Amino acid sequence: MTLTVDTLTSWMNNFADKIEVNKQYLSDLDTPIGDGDHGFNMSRGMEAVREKLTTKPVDLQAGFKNIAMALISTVGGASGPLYGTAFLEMAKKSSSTDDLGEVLKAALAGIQKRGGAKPGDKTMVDVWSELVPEVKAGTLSKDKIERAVESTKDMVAKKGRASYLGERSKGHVDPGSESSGYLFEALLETEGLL
Amino acid sequence: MTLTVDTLTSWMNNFADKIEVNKQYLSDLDTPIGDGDHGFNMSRGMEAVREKLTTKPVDLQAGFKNIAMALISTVGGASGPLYGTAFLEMAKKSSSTDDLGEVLKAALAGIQKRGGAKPGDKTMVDVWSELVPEVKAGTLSKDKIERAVESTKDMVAKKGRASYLGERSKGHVDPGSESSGYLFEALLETEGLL
Amino acid sequence: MSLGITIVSHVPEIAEGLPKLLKQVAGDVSITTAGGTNDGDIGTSMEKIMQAFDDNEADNILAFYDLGSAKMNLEMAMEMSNKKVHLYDTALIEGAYTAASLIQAGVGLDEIEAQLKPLTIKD
Amino acid sequence: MSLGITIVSHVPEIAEGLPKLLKQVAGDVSITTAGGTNDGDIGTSMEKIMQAFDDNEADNILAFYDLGSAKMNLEMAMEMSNKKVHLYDTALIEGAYTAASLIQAGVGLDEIEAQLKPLTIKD
Ligand SMILES: Nc1ncnc2c1ncn2[C@@H]1O[C@H](COP(=O)(O)OP(=O)(O)O)[C@@H](O)[C@H]1O
Ligand SMILES: Nc1ncnc2c1ncn2[C@@H]1O[C@H](COP(=O)(O)OP(=O)(O)O)[C@@H](O)[C@H]1O
Ligand SMILES: [Mg+2]
Ligand SMILES: [Mg+2]
Ligand SMILES: [Mg+2]
Ligand SMILES: [Mg+2]
Repeated sequence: MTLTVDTLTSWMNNFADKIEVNKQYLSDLDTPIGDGDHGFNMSRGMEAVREKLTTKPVDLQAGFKNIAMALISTVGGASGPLYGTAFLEMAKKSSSTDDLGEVLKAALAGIQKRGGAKPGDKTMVDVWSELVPEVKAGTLSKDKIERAVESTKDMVAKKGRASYLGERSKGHVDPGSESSGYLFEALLETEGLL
Repeated sequence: MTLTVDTLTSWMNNFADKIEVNKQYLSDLDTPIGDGDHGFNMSRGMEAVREKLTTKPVDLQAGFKNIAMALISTVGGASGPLYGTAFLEMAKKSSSTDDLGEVLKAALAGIQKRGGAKPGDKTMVDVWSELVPEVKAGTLSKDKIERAVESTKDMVAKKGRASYLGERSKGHVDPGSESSGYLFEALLETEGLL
Repeated sequence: MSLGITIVSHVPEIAEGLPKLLKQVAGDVSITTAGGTNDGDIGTSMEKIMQAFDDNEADNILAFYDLGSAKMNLEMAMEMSNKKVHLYDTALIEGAYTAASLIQAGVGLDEIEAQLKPLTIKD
Repeated sequence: MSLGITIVSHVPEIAEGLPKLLKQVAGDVSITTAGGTNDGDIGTSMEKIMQAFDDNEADNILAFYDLGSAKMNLEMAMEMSNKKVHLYDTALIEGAYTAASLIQAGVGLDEIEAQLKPLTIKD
């Protein structure tokens, strides 16, 4: 369970692959309850991250910060400042610890500070708040990730574009929760990270 | 006291002259409590009216209607639909009476319907509501017109752009009240109309 | 009953730009606009508004405006038009965005109006 | 203390057009804008917002935005900027117009904020 520049880079490249493969699906999820661009936004962002990481960062903090800046500059939608803030907070936290659970906890706090969403608001916060404790406890699993993402389906959106639809936002998985699910899957799959 | 196509035309040409001479002054009044265009708006409108009336209207109703349409198409600002509605209502009323007081009463009702302003809101309604009864009573005078216009100076605007300034709208004469004052002055000066 | 949107702004650029925001979430909703005076200056035009009503493919139009004098021209146009037009005193951008999202989702007029109510800020 | 305005919109045209409405009543107020993403698409850009703060001649900036994700980029930019920025959850056009009118008339920040309060419609 060691967070290093190398494991971080593998994690991000795996995440970028998943985004690339699923970008149409993510945008399709965003169509009935949003503006249909989440996959394209994330793909643009993660390609920039991948490109950035071809130059090896000097340390973990620099790595997280470069990822954050790449996302902030290129994503365009709400997920840009949200993921961007998550990685900025991870950068800050990684100066004092390499405990992944602690670092992810800081990321979640950053997402909540940035977007003001609480668990149950049908946003990526639902996935993060469910899964960060699992990482800390060493109990993260593919099944738990899937359930966390699926749980957003029956929620009524209180934040983001989907919130304009009120009750009509029910019955659709939240796209940002799905992409966050990929981030946790990629983490689970990254050799030597957990 | 007869309202005819000829007296209407003289009245309007006199009004257009006054607007032309005072257009800079009217726009200056509109500068501290508005967007500084009232004189230019009214001048554009009254030039279109003057032009329209070079072709003699078939009857009084057609005359009023032509004036209304010229103002609606060319003024651009709030005063366009307001004066436009006033003249449209005068057109309607003139089919059943040639009593100027009755016709002006219908105009005032139209302005109030269109803009929703009440007396005291620091709009042209203050001048119209003060002076229409004077016309009806045959007691209109230059002095009364001046006082009606001046009365808007200490009012706090409740309608129109000046209302955004709240208390700060005090201390300035309302530009639409000033232009309405010219309309009543022109009426007073029109030979054979009162 | 089909629902469409008409935007009335004093500024031609706002009237042209706002539909781009709405179309992102409401690709199938008919959105027409009237921006600026007949000369293209800052202001509104009853004729342009009538044209925007006519050009709208819907039989029921939800209309939104920026400043009070736009409302006056809107109401004149409504009196002269045969279309059924519903006028809202909401924030222009935010009200139109809300309405567009809901129309696209197939929500009915009553429910849309309930959602627009908290966005009402003019009179 | 000088007061200026920064407009943040998802749509470049709205960001370009709105100042024309404000300048009519606030010719002396510094108004800067950030519209669209870095690529000029629909969205917002933290970099463009930082630039709009920098370009503003005032030392206190009143900032207005259209949709929630613009607010997130605004808040990030505020954290990274040295300028004193006040962010309002009001209707974009109507709030900015009100603020512009009042700044031009020499009204102070407290009084402006009191007048903006009833126009608050987001969170
Ligand atoms: N206020 C918020 N707090 C947390 N997450 C949010 C918030 N607003 C939006 N999101 C997340 O962002 C996702 C949408 O991202 P994206 O489509 O890229 O942005 P946009 O909505 O600007 O097009 C949503 O599915 C949701 O998970
Ligand atoms: N709601 C209203 N009811 C009555 N009169 C109004 C209203 N709004 C504005 N006015 C009048 O219109 C005048 C401003 O006209 P003008 O400057 O031509 O229009 P704009 O404000 O659109 O630039 C004001 O001085 C006032 O007399
Ligand atoms: Mg989206
Ligand atoms: Mg988007
Ligand atoms: Mg004016
Ligand atoms: Mg004007």
